[in-house]
Amino acid sequence: MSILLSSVLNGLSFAALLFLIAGGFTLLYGIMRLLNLAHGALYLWGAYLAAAVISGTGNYLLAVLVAGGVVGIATVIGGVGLFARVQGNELREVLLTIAVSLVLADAALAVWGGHPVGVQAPEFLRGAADFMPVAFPIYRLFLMGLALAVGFGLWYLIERTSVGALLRACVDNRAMLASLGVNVRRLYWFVWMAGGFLAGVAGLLGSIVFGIAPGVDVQILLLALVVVVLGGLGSLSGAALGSLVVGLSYSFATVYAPELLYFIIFGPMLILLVIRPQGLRGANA
Amino acid sequence: MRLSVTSLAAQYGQGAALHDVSLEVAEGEVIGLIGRNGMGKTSTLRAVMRWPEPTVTAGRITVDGTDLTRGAAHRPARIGLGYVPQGRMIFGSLTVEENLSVLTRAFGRATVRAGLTRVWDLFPKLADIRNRRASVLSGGEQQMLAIGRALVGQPRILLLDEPSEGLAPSIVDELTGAIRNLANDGVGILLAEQNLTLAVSLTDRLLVLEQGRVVLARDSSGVDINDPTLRSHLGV
Amino acid sequence: MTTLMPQLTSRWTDQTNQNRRFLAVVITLVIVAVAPMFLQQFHVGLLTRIFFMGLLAMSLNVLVSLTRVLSLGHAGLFGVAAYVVAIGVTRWELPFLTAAAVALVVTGLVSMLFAVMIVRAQGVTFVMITVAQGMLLWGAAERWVSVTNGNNGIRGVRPPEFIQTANDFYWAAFAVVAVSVFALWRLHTSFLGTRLRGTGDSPTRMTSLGYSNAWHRFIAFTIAGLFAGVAGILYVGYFGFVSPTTLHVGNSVQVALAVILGGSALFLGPLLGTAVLLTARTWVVPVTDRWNLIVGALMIVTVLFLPNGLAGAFASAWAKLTRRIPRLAGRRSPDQNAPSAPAEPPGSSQPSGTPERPQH
Amino acid sequence: MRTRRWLPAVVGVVMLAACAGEGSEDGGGQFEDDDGTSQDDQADPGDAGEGGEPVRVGVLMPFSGPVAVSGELFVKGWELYWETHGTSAGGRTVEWVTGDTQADPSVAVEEARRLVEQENIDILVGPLLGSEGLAVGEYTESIGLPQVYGIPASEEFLRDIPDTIFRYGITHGQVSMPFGEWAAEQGYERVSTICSDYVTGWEICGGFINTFTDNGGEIVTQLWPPFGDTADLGPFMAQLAEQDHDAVYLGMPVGDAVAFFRAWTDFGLLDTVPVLGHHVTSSPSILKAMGLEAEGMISAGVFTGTLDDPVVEDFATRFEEAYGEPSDPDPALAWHAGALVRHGLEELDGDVSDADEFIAVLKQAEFPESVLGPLSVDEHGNVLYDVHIREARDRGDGVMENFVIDTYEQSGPNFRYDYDMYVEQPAYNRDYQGFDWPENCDAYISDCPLD
Repeated sequence: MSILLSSVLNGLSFAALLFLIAGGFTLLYGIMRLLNLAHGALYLWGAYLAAAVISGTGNYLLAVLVAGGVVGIATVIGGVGLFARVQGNELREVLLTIAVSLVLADAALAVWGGHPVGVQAPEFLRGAADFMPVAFPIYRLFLMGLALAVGFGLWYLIERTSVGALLRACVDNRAMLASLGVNVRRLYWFVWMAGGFLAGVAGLLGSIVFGIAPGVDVQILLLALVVVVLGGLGSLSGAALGSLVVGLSYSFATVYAPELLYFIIFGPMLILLVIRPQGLRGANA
Repeated sequence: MRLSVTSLAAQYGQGAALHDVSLEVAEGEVIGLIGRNGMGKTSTLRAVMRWPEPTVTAGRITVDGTDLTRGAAHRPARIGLGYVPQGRMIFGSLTVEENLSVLTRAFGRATVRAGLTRVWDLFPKLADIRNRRASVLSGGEQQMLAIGRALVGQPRILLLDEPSEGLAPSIVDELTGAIRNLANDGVGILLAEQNLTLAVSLTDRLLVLEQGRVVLARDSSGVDINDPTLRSHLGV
Repeated sequence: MTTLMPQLTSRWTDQTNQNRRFLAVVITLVIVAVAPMFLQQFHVGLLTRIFFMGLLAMSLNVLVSLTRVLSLGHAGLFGVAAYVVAIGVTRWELPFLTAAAVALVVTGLVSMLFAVMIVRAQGVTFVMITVAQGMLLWGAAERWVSVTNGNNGIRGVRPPEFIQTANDFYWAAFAVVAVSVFALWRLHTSFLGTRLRGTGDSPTRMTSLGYSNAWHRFIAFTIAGLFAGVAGILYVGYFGFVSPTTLHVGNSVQVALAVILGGSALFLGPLLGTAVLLTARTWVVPVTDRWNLIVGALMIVTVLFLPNGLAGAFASAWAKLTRRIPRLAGRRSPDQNAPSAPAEPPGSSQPSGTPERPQH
Repeated sequence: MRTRRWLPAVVGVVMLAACAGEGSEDGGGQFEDDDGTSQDDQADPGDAGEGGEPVRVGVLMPFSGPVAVSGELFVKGWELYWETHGTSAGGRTVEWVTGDTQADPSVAVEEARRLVEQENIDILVGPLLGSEGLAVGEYTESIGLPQVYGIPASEEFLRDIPDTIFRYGITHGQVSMPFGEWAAEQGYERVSTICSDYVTGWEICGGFINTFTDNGGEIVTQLWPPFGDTADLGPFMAQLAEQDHDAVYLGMPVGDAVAFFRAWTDFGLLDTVPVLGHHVTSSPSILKAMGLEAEGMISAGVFTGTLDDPVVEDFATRFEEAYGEPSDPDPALAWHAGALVRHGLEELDGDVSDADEFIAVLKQAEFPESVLGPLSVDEHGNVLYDVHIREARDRGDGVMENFVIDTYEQSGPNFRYDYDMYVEQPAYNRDYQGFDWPENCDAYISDCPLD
């Protein structure tokens, strides 16, 4: 019984982390229609920056600001400087993001070295929650709460605010929106910034669970891709659903079908994509 | 305020769309741009509105001497041009009101509030369905919304691309009335239209586009809609 | 992007030009065939690798340039062939060529299976399905230890008896790749190639003409997989072993980079891209550890500024040169590699007159 | 599209020009060091003119990709060795050139070929991973190049190793088998294992289980998280928390070990049972990433900078002075590779033309005092090591190090088992972990714990 409960909890907390990791990715795809394959590299840089700030100052808030801010600004620069030039050409966009991720990952290796780095949660989130029937880390509970908050926040931003209306209008028809007098470029800066910020902060959040090592970027990218593609590209609720599917199936497979772990992430995704290319929550393409 | 287009040439990718288009629209004037499909009406309007395509390869677009040929895509609207595109292109995932209020960031709260009042006055029907998603509106309602949206920024010149397309005659009449009212209010109008009768009845002056060139220019008052040259240009 | 128009322009039907082109091909073939006699062993090996990795890139380009989709799982099919040969030779003790035949059949079947999965997919979804396919194959190579020997891979694969030296292998690889490239060329210029291009460029038009896009995508994917299999057989023959990294998505990415670097629009562009990448690597790696950074930067430049890749850049540079010095070009034109008239810059064969509708 | 006509020619010409351009150079003559430091600076001026062509050594390691740090550490140790001892050996100057495997076996082979054919190396040192080693070994054997391979190697090498390789490193089982016996003798009866689900993890776990169960220990459960840094370890922690065991045996390398320890701490399991580790889970850089909670982790390994041995102390001090980080097994292995190359050259008076001879010399070499402790070679060419059981502690300045608490002297890859019978068993894999082998004492050559 307790193994069942802990499987559910683990699945949910992993799902929460996946959702947080995929947030920036799905935002950029949802608004910009950009399949950002450099997402993992942005995550990696966020993770390293945050770890450096934490080991230097111990200030987690500062780490969030630095990781999110630097990665966000870098994303804006990259977005405006590079992607604006190939926007609309899917193939070139994809290749450009791959190229950027190669550069970023190798630069990270050059700058930060290849030693593994461990990041601890802030003091008040360390250790296990003793009020639970099973041992469960406080940090993972925090992740679940945070994922709910971020999910709700993004939903509110997009569906209920004027910025959100602008973003939705931009998705509907960006040329039309510009013809009405809206500075779409500035809107893009905002989206780049937000997507980069989320990726950078995800680096901090994820590294507390996974640690940081070269190569994490590719694995994070694959996880984000699976989650987002399962759910339906660009759909926030899809990303949430995709996270839940991957998180729970991974958690249960670990316990009940461990020999399938290598296939548990990509197998279902493949089957789903074949049956329903638009993902669980995606609109018909 | 006067919009001047001089010897405009533009292309989609490698394919030329406009070769030599010149026209002028001033406040209070209604200019008709007529021609068959694919002759460059929509391309002209898009080029003026600085759409990503077609790309302008030659010529100048100015408003009162301000060059609009290059620069950011939102400048024409900020300077006072309103655009009602072919096919309406309303934002389907936004409500009716959001379709209008989305321009708050571009024009400021006060302007948009005034704009809203004006749109509700012009199209009372829209006021009743202001919280409905735009994607579920009827064709006529969508067209009203598209015109209303273009008016929010208080444009001095309005570019209309086939507003009557696909609409029932009664609704066309309603729209024609609205457009006439706008013209009477002093808004300059550039109307791209295939419907010759409608164009003649609305406009002061007609320009005929063929293969991306202006081939004929006449005052509407003198136009006989059965004129064989005109009809041959329009393919009717 | 430029495509090689299969309906040859009237100039191409010109007999002299045909002959010149034939001569150019023959001379190139002869030069490449005798090359190992004058090269160091390392360069013979390098060229051999360029042959089969270039063939892999060209097989991927069937998808990129014709059906306009990018596969990031292509190294998976390449790896399947390599694994089947390795298992055939080391476990079942088949002769290499028999194992190679089996490998082609298996790769073909796997390609068809995968092709069925992608027929409906577009753009990003297509990319993702191929990623998943590649990752599953990689997972199988890692985890199905009783068959694949897991992470250690399978070693001890000997090429057939008649291949004794590196030069022998070079010639064998050259022959196989030349035949494959010729076959791919025939595909590109055939009516089938035109139809495949149609599914990429204007699927709706294909449908209205009564062709099935799904069927053509299936064919394109299968053909691409088969030629990847040929490359995989050469790979395992050359290296003598195969391990899971061979079919990892990272490897697929490298292949895609070669295609784009060389230029997918020109038939031999991917081969050129592979040649540049593999050669540059042997120069760069001794100097710096930052090879990936350099490749990435190179790719960024290519994607941003050279839409037709290096081959395209060479083409337009050549066009400029010949335009500027027409007489020089004229003098050299009887020779094999100088056109008598300026070459058209890439991009000039865009279908004209049909304005694309802006994206909504 | 006239451009097509010249394209085959251009491709061909580019390919040939690319090669020919380099072909005219003789790789050997104009060698400049690849690591940014000039060879001349490193060569002891007194030895420089000591006659003959220099001996060229290829150091083949990953310098890019996920395991680049191991390659960098290795080169640091290698350079430090020659800086310390001078670059002359057996009457010849030693030069080296590096090759980057990118952790990909086929790239490793290609780089080996480049080093041989372009850089004219006489000896190859490396590479890192088991899969790379197996692939490169095929090649070096085919051309008769001596290869000195020292990184913890696949057990597959015990069963099939080319004659041209001197494998001076350990196998994972060589370290984990003594540890299994030690754990049982310490009174651990019920242990759960968690090892990465690939060849390294299988071998780390297999060795431990083989001897631990021989000595009456019981494996409660075996968990196999996928190898890779983003596997969620939460469900595994939940399962470990459920078990009634008195220790957890950890065999997840480097970054995965850090993630394990983070999860282990966060799930509140730190104070429940001890974690027993392996050297891949407990080098100082990993301990640093794990944080102070890793204090007290017991692990088995052959190198630790804290060993009470003047040679090791000397190396550890030099390394830390030179690079500002605690010494690590990778540079120690590189340092010893240097010592081996020097030994071979001196024994053969600098003549390395015969690979078999060179390897034979190394296989006879005894190092009573090496940076890796006293080393001897058994009749199968495997190096016997002192295997240490160590405990992780703060060494006093905030740096975590491993301190030896027990030692198994001169232990080989077959530990107490009969060599032939041991290698008749499959290499450890997920299905074969040595649970039921051996059934009786026939397979033991000493101290059989079975009745």
